[in-house]
Amino acid sequence: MASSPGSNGKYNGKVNGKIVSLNLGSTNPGNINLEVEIAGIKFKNPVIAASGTYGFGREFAEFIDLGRLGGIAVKGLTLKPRKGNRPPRIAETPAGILNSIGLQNPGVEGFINDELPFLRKCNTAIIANIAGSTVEEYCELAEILSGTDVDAIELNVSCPNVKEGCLAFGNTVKGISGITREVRRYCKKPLIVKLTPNVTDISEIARAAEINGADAISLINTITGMAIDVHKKKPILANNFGGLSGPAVKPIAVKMTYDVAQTVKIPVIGMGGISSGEDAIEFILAGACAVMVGTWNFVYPDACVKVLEGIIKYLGIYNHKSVYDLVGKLELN
Amino acid sequence: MASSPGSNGKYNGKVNGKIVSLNLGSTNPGNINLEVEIAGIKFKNPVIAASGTYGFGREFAEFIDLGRLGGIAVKGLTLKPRKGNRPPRIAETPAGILNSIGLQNPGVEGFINDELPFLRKCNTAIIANIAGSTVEEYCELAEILSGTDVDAIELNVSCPNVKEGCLAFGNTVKGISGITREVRRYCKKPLIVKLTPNVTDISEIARAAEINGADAISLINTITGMAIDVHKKKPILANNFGGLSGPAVKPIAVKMTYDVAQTVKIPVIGMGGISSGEDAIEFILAGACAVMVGTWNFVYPDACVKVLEGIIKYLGIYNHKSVYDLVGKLELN
Amino acid sequence: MPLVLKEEIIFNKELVPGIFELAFISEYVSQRAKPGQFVNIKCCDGLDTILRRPLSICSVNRKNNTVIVAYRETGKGTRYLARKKAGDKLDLIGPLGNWFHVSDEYKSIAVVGGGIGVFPLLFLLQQNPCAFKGAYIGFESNTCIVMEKEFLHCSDKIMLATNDGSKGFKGFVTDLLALNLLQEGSKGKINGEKYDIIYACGPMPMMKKVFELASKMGIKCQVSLEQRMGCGIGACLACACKVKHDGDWHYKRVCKDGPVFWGEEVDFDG
Amino acid sequence: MPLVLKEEIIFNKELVPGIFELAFISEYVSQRAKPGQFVNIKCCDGLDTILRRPLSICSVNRKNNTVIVAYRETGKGTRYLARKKAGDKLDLIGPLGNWFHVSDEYKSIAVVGGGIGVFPLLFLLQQNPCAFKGAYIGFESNTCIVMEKEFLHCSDKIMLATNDGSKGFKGFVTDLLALNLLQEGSKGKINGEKYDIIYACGPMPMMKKVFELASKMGIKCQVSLEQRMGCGIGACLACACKVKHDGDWHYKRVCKDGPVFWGEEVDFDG
Ligand SMILES: Cc1cc2nc3c(=O)[nH]c(=O)nc-3n(C[C@H](O)[C@H](O)[C@H](O)COP(=O)(O)OP(=O)(O)OC[C@H]3O[C@@H](n4cnc5c(N)ncnc54)[C@H](O)[C@@H]3O)c2cc1C
Ligand SMILES: Cc1cc2nc3c(=O)[nH]c(=O)nc-3n(C[C@H](O)[C@H](O)[C@H](O)COP(=O)(O)OP(=O)(O)OC[C@H]3O[C@@H](n4cnc5c(N)ncnc54)[C@H](O)[C@@H]3O)c2cc1C
Ligand SMILES: Cc1cc2nc3c(=O)[nH]c(=O)nc-3n(C[C@H](O)[C@H](O)[C@H](O)COP(=O)(O)O)c2cc1C
Ligand SMILES: Cc1cc2nc3c(=O)[nH]c(=O)nc-3n(C[C@H](O)[C@H](O)[C@H](O)COP(=O)(O)O)c2cc1C
Ligand code: FES
Ligand code: FES
Repeated sequence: MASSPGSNGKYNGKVNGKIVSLNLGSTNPGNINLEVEIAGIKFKNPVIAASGTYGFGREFAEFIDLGRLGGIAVKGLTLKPRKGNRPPRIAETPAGILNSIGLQNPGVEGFINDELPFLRKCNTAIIANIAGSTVEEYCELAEILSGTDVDAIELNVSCPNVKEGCLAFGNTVKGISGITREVRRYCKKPLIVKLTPNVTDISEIARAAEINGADAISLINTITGMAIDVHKKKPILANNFGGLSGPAVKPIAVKMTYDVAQTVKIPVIGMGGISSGEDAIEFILAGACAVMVGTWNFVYPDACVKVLEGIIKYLGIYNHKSVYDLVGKLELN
Repeated sequence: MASSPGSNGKYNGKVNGKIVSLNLGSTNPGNINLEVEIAGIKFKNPVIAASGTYGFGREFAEFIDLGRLGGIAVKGLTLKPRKGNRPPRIAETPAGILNSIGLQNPGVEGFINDELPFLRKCNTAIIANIAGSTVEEYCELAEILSGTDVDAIELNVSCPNVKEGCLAFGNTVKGISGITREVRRYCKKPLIVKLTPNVTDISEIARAAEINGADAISLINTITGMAIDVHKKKPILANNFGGLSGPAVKPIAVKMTYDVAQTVKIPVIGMGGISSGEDAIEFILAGACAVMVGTWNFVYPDACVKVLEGIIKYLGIYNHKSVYDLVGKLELN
Repeated sequence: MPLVLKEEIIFNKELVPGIFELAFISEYVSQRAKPGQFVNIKCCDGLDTILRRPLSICSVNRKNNTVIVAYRETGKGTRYLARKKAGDKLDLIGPLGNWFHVSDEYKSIAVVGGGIGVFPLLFLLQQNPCAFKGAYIGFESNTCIVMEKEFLHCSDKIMLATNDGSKGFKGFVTDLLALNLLQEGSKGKINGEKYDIIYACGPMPMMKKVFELASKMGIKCQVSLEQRMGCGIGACLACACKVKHDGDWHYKRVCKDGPVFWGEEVDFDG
Repeated sequence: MPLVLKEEIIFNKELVPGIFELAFISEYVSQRAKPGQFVNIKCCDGLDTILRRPLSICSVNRKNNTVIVAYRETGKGTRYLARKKAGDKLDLIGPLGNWFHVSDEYKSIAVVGGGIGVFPLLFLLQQNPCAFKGAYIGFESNTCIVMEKEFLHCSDKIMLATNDGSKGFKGFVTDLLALNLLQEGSKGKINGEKYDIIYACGPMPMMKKVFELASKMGIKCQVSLEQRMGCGIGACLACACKVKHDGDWHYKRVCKDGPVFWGEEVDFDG
């Protein structure tokens, strides 16, 4: 609990009920190594914006310097542009939200032409999140994106909001094995497979992804849910069902991250309900070497930076020199 | 939206943003039929205390007249008394709680001798919730309880908090089929099978329970989760993992209730995060003919009564004459 | 860079049952806000409501940096808001969204507002220097009328309708508008009310009607839409609204491409 | 029937950094509370914290129905509590739990409290009419000492320890206790301090030590335990504590069977 030398800011607060006061840089105090490596890509720090919650970064660039982020996972891309679902597309639930955006996106070509050049200038890792209705579509997307300078490809095999649904690929060992194996053949970039929590045993799904060529696992995507307007006697979402995210899901996400990290050897990126540095540390202790922040970006557009600052503060307080000092360092009772 | 005749209380509030004022009995206005029938048992109203959150009723009898409840599902019973897990056994999470009580209970004989006589005097339906480590144990429990005057038996095939775990029975079609079929042979009481949400496809599990002899389905039990004390670098629960319940899970529970109600013909009892009459109505619209209230009893010991009053108010406002006017009456968009 | 602001509340008062007027000091917002824009408010700390609530900017005083919003207590978020007191801090982002199109060419404008839809229109009238400003405002009944004085103050003519006829014209504000516009159309310029543009805000059916009337009369028309929002800044695509586009249609974002749209763009039945 | 109470706060003030004293009016609680009992407080409306927080009753005035609790701002719940002001309502259930055993046979009692553990002991001293009352209270340092005056007022002898020696005895309060008890034990009745019972509340290792000392001296000992709670009324079995029972052990409920236990029952390492 010593203060971290080399820092220039100041932290007055409580740790475990005790008041501590220490100096700490508002950004990264010199001697803490925030870098994490996932599938050969170096992320300058472990905080990545979660797919679908950050668009293509532009809107957030008005609030923060995107260069401070470890990376950005862009909105899920499909081969052709998609219009998305009918509104309302969002509903607030206890400590969470349901969404049914329905993968509205400009299509992979639109992304490459209109969005990627801007993103590339931002000095942060870019992860292309892809979704399709057939294995072939996924392969084509991976192939096209392998020809660009995105840093990695994230396979969204778990989007619950589209009828022709990619969910089917994500919730069986067979489905995940097949799609990972096929996409791997076309994907020349590091391949992150993003898992759905809507399964009985997420470890076996993660292992199947690993065996079939995933370079990393990210989890969790949203949990299927529904909210009803009791006065209209109809679901709030025009799509009837949606995906639950936000703080409400955090304990579920932490448990699944732990289970998956116990199972696979490849790096794990954890997410689900993160809204502070301490939340992020939970995932890191559970075995994630990086985290993604989703819903909380809607509440505070500078959420990713705040989470990063919280991580740095924590590392400083406990005198850790690197994120890896914490990865998987949870002690069970 | 007419006021409900025969009532003697008064309701001033908003429906859909409009201010309405109507008279309404604080209990049941005469002409609304609150009774629901599940597997031949008549519940005087659709609000039942959820297993494990109400003990054996005694403590709540200090706060409310238990006779106002539709029923009480008692703490999960095992053949032998169980000591339960090490504390801490509870952790607060965003809009929810994790618990790992570990089925501490006096054993089925202790229940029959020391608790049931009290409960029987309370003028409410009594549901015995049972859990075991083997199919034989479940069968024996069902047989013993069939010789008592409990009103129904609820099969807890989904408790995530015990190592020798009954979870294994609840998360596969094969497991649920086998246990339901066997227990059915010994169970002379209406048999409610309580489902775990920790599965890929809850409908197929529900159908398997129905085919194999369940008289009703209740859902959801808790969702597996974990919360970490980042300062101690340990899980908060001594048992490391626990079951998530409370408002946070409501959208997940409503969706699953809907899915199951769409699938089975037997009655469905919905639960998960209910804290108000309107929450209960969500489940009823989704297809449940009764609801259970769990975690919220901890926050307000009169929660069940408040939920019931909320249901009555709602029925009054919309001029419904019976709970069945609403069961499954959700219109999809 | 726009910021997440914490601004001080000056007052927060109930105008009529369930409708509140809230003033806060914000140099940032007051110096930038244009009529039609909104602020996005975190109504309570913590997790009890997590999403921000969008409220239109109703009035701005650039000299003393006060900003006014007005809102109906609808649900959890606005209920929290209603509890706030002078001196409390307001956690908000804004000004957000686009704004009403104004132009020197518009010599005569009308605003048509229904219920809580009147608020952004007040700001528009206050800021607009054009020659003639007509205000059509409709409420459910006498007891719901708010800001009438303010509208009087900044318009050249005010026409008021209540659904139950308890004050002003009895019926929908669109009926009142229709009466006036059509009268004019058939019998020539009666009241001197010939509008170059009509701005509308209120329930969807109302705005549809206004647009239809305006089209018929060859008057330009802008409407301000509502939709449930996630981020409020254009990133999440939650706030979709259907707009026509090259014979086809697509979804635009109410929060960033709107909330103000040209009537002819909008698919009012979408 | 015990009720969910909404009681009015009289004051809520910070005694030393991070430690607050809160007074509320409650006829129900004040007329029933016994030393050792607690109240269970919903620290905020809504969902930001859902479980109630247990706080020991620190003092009661039966004439004017005021009840005092004192607490350390630890996490989310107590942070909300710390923000409450005079006039605000407190949503609470209580008095809950069992109470310290008192008896005419106890002519001389001692209380041993560490940190926030001192609060229920103050109530005990205030209510207890016995001949001699000794108070051993320990804090981390001078800057954390609270309620010293109150303890002075209702005890016959007060012994204060701070870990850093910034005031009173330097060291743990248990060391101070040991010094006194053992001294007495070897050299006979020195200060007139011979206790019939010792009541302890504070960190588990402290209470263990107190019990060991008391046992050695043949003095009865009660301890007040803490555990994370669900319901606070005995129904959920969350608040388990290990107690010895017929050579075996089982879990009792801190909220209902406790929070006060006889020292010999408790498995201090469980
Ligand atoms: C651009 C814009 C400007 C607005 N300006 C005003 C204004 O000036 N005055 C005013 O009274 N209202 C205005 N509204 C509507 C206002 O945002 C909602 O009434 C408010 O969000 C309701 O929140 P709640 O928590 O009270 O209700 P709840 O029903 O509990 O809210 C639940 C969720 O639904 C959303 N929601 C509910 N109703 C609406 C709605 N009509 N539009 C968008 N989201 C909604 C909420 O934001 C929240 O996310 C505006 C809406 C938009 C989109
Ligand atoms: C019978 C009893 C009497 C108590 N009396 C006092 C008192 O008089 N003054 C005082 O300052 N504190 C007292 N405590 C401890 C107090 O309840 C906790 O400090 C408080 O619950 C912390 O809540 P939080 O939200 O601030 O902390 P958080 O850590 O955010 O709380 C998270 C969860 O853990 C629980 N929790 C955390 N610490 C404790 C703890 N030590 N004991 C029980 N539950 C805990 C909380 O209730 C909550 O459910 C007492 C505890 C018990 C069991
Ligand atoms: C509005 C919204 C849109 C999303 N779109 C995508 C998407 O396109 N692709 C994807 O893989 N995940 C998508 N997600 C899931 C998030 O990336 C993330 O997995 C999930 O929200 C959990 O994290 P959170 O609780 O921090 O939001 C979306 C989530 C939200 C809320
Ligand atoms: C402390 C606790 C103990 C529980 N014990 C049992 C149990 O013994 N048997 C059972 O079937 N369900 C048990 N449950 C699950 C509840 O009955 C219910 O399914 C779940 O909590 C969801 O409802 P809720 O969100 O209203 O609490 C328990 C839940 C809690 C919180
Ligand atoms: S609310 Fe997120 S894009 Fe409009
Ligand atoms: S907290 Fe529920 S039994 Fe003690």
